[in-house]
Amino acid sequence: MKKSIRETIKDFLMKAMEKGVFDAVLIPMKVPAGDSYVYVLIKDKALVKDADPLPPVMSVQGGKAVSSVTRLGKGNLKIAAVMRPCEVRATNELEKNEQVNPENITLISIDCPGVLPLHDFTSNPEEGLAVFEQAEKKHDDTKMRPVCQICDNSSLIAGDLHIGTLGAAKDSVFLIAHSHKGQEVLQTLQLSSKGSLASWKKQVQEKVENKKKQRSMTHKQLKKQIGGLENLIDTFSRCLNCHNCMRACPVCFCRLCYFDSEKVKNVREDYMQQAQEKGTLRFPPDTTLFHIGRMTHMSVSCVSCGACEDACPVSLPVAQVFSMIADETQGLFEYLAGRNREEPLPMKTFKEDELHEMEDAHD
Amino acid sequence: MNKKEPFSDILVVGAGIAGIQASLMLSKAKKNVHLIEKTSYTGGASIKYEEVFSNMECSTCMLAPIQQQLLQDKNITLHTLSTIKGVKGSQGNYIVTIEKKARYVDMVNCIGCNACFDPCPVSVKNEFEEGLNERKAIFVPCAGALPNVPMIDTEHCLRFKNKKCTACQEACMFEAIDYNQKDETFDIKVGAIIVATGFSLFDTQKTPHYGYGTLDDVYTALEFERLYASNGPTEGTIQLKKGDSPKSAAIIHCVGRKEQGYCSSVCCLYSLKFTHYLTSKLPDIKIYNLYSDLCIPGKSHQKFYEKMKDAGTTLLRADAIKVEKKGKSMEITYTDENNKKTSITVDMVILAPALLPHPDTMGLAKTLDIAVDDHEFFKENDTTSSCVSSSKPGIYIVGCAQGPKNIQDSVTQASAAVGKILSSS
Amino acid sequence: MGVNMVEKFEPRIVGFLCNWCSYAGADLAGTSKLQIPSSLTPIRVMCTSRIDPVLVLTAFLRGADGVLIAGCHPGDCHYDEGNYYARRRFAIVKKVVEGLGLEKDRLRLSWVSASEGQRFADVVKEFNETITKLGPNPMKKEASL
Amino acid sequence: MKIGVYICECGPNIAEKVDIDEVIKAVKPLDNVAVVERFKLLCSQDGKQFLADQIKKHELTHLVVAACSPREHQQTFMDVCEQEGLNPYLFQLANIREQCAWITDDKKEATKKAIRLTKAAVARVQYHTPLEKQQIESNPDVLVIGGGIAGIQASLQLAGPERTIHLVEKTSSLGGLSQYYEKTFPDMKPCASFIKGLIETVKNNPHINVYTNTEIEEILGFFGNFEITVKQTTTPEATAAFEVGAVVVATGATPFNPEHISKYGYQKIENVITALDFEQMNLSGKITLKNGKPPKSVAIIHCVGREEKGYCSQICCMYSIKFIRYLQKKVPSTKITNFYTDLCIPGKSQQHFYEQSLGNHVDFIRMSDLQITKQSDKIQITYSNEKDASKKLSVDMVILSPVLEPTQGLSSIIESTRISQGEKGFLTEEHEKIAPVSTSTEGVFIAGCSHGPKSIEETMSQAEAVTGHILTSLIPGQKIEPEVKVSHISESFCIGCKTCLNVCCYGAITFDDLKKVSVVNEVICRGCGNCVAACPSGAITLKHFTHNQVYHEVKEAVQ
Repeated sequence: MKKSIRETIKDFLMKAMEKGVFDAVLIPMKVPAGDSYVYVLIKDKALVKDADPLPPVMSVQGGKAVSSVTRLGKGNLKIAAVMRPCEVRATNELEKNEQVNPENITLISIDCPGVLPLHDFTSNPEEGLAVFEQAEKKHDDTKMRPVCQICDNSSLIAGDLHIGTLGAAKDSVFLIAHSHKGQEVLQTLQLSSKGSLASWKKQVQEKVENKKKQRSMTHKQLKKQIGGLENLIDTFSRCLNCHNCMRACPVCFCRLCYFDSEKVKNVREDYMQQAQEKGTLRFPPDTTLFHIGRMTHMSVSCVSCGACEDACPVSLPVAQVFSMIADETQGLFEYLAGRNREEPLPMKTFKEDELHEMEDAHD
Repeated sequence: MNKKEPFSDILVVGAGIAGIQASLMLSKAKKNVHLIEKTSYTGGASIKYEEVFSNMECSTCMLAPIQQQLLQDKNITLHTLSTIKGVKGSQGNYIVTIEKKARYVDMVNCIGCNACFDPCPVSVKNEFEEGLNERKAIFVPCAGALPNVPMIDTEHCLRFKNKKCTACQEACMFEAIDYNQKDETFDIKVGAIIVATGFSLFDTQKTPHYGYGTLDDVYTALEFERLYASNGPTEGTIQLKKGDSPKSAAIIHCVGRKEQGYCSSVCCLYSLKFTHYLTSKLPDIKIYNLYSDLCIPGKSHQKFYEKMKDAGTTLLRADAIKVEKKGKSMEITYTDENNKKTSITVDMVILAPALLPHPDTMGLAKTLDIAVDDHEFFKENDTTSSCVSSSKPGIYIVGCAQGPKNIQDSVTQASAAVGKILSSS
Repeated sequence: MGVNMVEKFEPRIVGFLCNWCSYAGADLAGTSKLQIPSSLTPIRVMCTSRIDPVLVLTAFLRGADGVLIAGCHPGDCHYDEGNYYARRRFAIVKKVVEGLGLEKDRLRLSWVSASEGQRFADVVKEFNETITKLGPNPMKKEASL
Repeated sequence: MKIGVYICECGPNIAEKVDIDEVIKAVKPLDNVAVVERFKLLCSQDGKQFLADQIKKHELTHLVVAACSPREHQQTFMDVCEQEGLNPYLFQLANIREQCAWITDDKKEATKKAIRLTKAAVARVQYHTPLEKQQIESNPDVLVIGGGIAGIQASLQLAGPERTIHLVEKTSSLGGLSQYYEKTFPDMKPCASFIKGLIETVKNNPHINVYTNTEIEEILGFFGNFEITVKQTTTPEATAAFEVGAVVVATGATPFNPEHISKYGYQKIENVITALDFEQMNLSGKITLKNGKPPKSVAIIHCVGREEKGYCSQICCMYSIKFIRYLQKKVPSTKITNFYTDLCIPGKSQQHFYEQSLGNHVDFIRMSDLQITKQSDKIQITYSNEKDASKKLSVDMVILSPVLEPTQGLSSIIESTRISQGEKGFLTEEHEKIAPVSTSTEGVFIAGCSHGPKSIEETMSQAEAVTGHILTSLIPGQKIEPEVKVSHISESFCIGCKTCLNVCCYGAITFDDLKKVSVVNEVICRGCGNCVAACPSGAITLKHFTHNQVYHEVKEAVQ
């Protein structure tokens, strides 16, 4: 059944290309080997049929894809970027950091059932696909990645156009415009989301509510697990310092990561001194500084997409920890990363009257 | 047009905020500046304030950096304890005779350790703190004063009363204390003179009906400033003479306005500022402002006034004000805006006195041969052009020496005088 | 270990002080000869806004028992807005530390003006007590940090 | 690397509280430390000479002094370095007096802390790099925007053989508002004629280029080097371009228009006129009603628009009193009634002026809820005063004294100079108290009523204050020396996220659209370091407060 939803989405995209609404589509597609998915920029609409708007894994975060297409300025192609809500949010964060030029991009998101852990899938793609299909059908996320299991934004609309599948009638989807750009698309295609959104809203609300519960429960547990110095060190002691998490992270847009820079490289004498203080010094060093430091740097922009965890060779629960911390730091400023492209980045602005709980008590 | 080559150095009289501003600017233009100051310290009146309206900015944080800069500036020679004894010549070629009183502490050797204070047997009221605490005969006016070098007050020092006391000298490890220092008199040659001698306050004893001097807890604005100052005698605790904190306070505006015959233009605003002082330390205190006409000119001051009103003060338009003792506290009787006689009872009264010319004004005017007005402020040459030109070319009058005004206008005038000097040279 | 127990704990507190207000306030505390615990080592920066999260974390992970950031009161910043940004950055570090169940009380942000020598003394005394109660920062001895 | 470490005894101040030999023992073995010595008093002449000799003798590459607060003697020791040809930024001062010796009586404690502080200084200084003062060419010419009295005065005081002034006026003539005032308060000196005179002097000044009917199109660049484009309002295609070193914004103010506040009846009721109407009428020589007859009774209404605008314009009471003088002179028998709320006459001469203006024909009434209506051939004023409500008075003529509003249409100036506008629309000064005529953008100054409502007197002072700043900072033939300890952005690390642009409140950072990287303008940067902490890539370094320098200080602090 859902398969046909994919078809419906693709038909819509092809129609849009026909009508010249889009010159190209940026969308995931299975790699020839069949064991993974990547983003492709499709110029020839015929090829859209080979794409998969809802792949079972997120081997590349869509935000990164859009960024690499538009970072150096808008092209003259009108591109539709089809991705998951968390990828759209990442794109918005990147836009706020001047890493995306949205002008000729239409961001299209789809209700997200979650994705499978990359390792699980690549080790056995056929089984993976089957599992994913079942999961999608049954709305059962137990096989999905941990962060997906606690994602309360899987239907969040942050782009120009959203495709609602939840509560949709057979073969059909809800087309929800969320910006002027989005409305224009629907108008030129003489489309309007059939019927009322009531059923979609209802299902989304239900989903969000119990996800929120799960999220806070899981985070509480997680905090017990990894909280405190010992646990924290146990959790991260496997870290190889490969910094893959940072490279896979869509909102880590720096040319050279602060933590790869000379700034955090210490001189030999320094390590000697530390070794002396501590008795022994673990190498590679400063792995904890790297993770905690990264949290201070980008947790306010973290969209809990899980890319970092997929990328970790020693399967640290990076994404889970980050999502937990992100909720806290973004909460400081009543901010939700990527929710709204108009919302200024917390680090680029301030309020005169705020955060007094952070200051010590004084007259 | 001077036939003689004009002198390029400039004399600035008074190291208050206006004098400092002028000196620093002139130095930036590579002029040598002689800055003479009657007292032993720089900063004038503004360093007595903890905060300044309307941004409630910390005054020390605002001033300390420029005071430091002043002391380190190589183009500026600061003469403390100095006054003008005589002036010869005309614009471009003034020869000024300076009398510099002995500090009896060597500015170079002293490193400001304050070790000399404790051993001094003498204790007298500290003028800087408006007599709210005591100082020794060798002293700096307050912690953080700049330059951080004490002076000996010969009026009280035993040694200068023919007694054999060398307590401070013994305490000093730097041979900084030199009883043999002599007052010196010397001439300097300058092209122009900027007079920035500041103001004094109306003597509240002259208006006995406000009870100043007779009633314990009637304070002048400056006394109250020091009471609130974190480097002041109470380290910022607002308390009554008996030591307990007031439950109510009244601020009386326009003290001495009738007598002086002008509005000092800053009293309403600093009186409102006191509302913030009081509420920030004593959140539940009841505050009254007794005023005649509210004078809050300018783009930002009404907003400030509204803020202060919300902070919690009752504004009463009052006339015929009288303050009397009533039990533990005081009763203020006045006629309100409907000419009804009414009264309030408060624990603390703060008087906002008019700004007067500095007591030395007349003398200095005579020495410099420049005009003063009916109120004995220095008289500007012409109000349609600049107010900073005195009646004599080459002599400029800035800040409260020219008339009562706030810090902003004083600084502006100081810069204006610099502008005049540099554009004419 | 008994020895360790009785051995007196001398906290090591890193104090980032802004040049214009808090460093001046600290100096004033000195010139006023106020008694202040020696545990705090002042580090002068031009503005609290210079202090980036990583500096605070490094101090913390390197075993500082406490990290104090002190600057001009809001509205008094020598550079207009610096301390507001500093407060946001500090808030993030503190939240992260708290979120990871680490000892957030080892991090403190205070406003101290140039005339508040006494206040500076009080802040340091208070903070020193807090830290003494918390005891040594375990990170100092942690080999894998 | 040869570091010399010198510990000042400061007499007993440090020596008695700190065991200096212990400090020496702790510092001597450190890498790169060539020599450690103590001295009685390093800031003394002998002390400075001693340091100088040591630098020579040991060929020191870096200097550390452990003594008092940098706020006391940092400069002193940096000067010594400079004299000895050692770059002064290769020096570090450890404050072991104010923040060590003086805050504890426990010698052991103090000694330990002194050791930490000195070690930290040694660790830090190794990462210091020599910094050199830069010199930047600058253009002494000045752009003055606004041909009112402020702009005129500034131009006249600045213009000279070595400095050309470009005076740009939006309207067709110089003079601004005050050209319509016959006299000024408080001493009733001639104004209009005085301004005429000034305008002539401006026109005859070969060093002032006057552009009338001209607006600012664009202001590019920075202090010392601004590029200006102006366009004619009459023929917009006609533009001119020139370069200046500084900009003076003297765009003045305009009187609030009471037309839309019905209670004043302006433009609806005959013989209800504004202050400016009245000034012009008076200047024309005759004060008459519409029917040509002289008014027998006149009411002057103060504070018109104050409530709406939310501030006191501070001059309305005074010029209203001046109007009494006009009337007394031209129509002596007129009955004059002033309706005011609070009489705002600040300053030493104002009250005298007020008292002198009183007379048997003059009334001052403190009013509230005032209402002006037509009443046959007269005008009726309904008001309440202290005693009773809704009193009535009928007069022949009503003069409305409105507040001053900032001139509109400054957006292009504000945007291209990045100066800011307060909530009331007036331009914002750099610092309310100690920098009232400069702005947060270096080299851009404000004077007169564009800064806030003020009298001619104060306007003049501000204009002259501005010239003071320009004459001290922009001297013909002299280069600008920007702050040395400024931020620098590494082109190869910057990713162009513009966070630094957002947090810099001085507009010192610009964006290079070709390279897609941010660039610091060292002339504008004040060296706070905000951008450094804001940059996620760590692409920005603040000279003399680099990550390494601070880190190594921190590292020692935790020992």
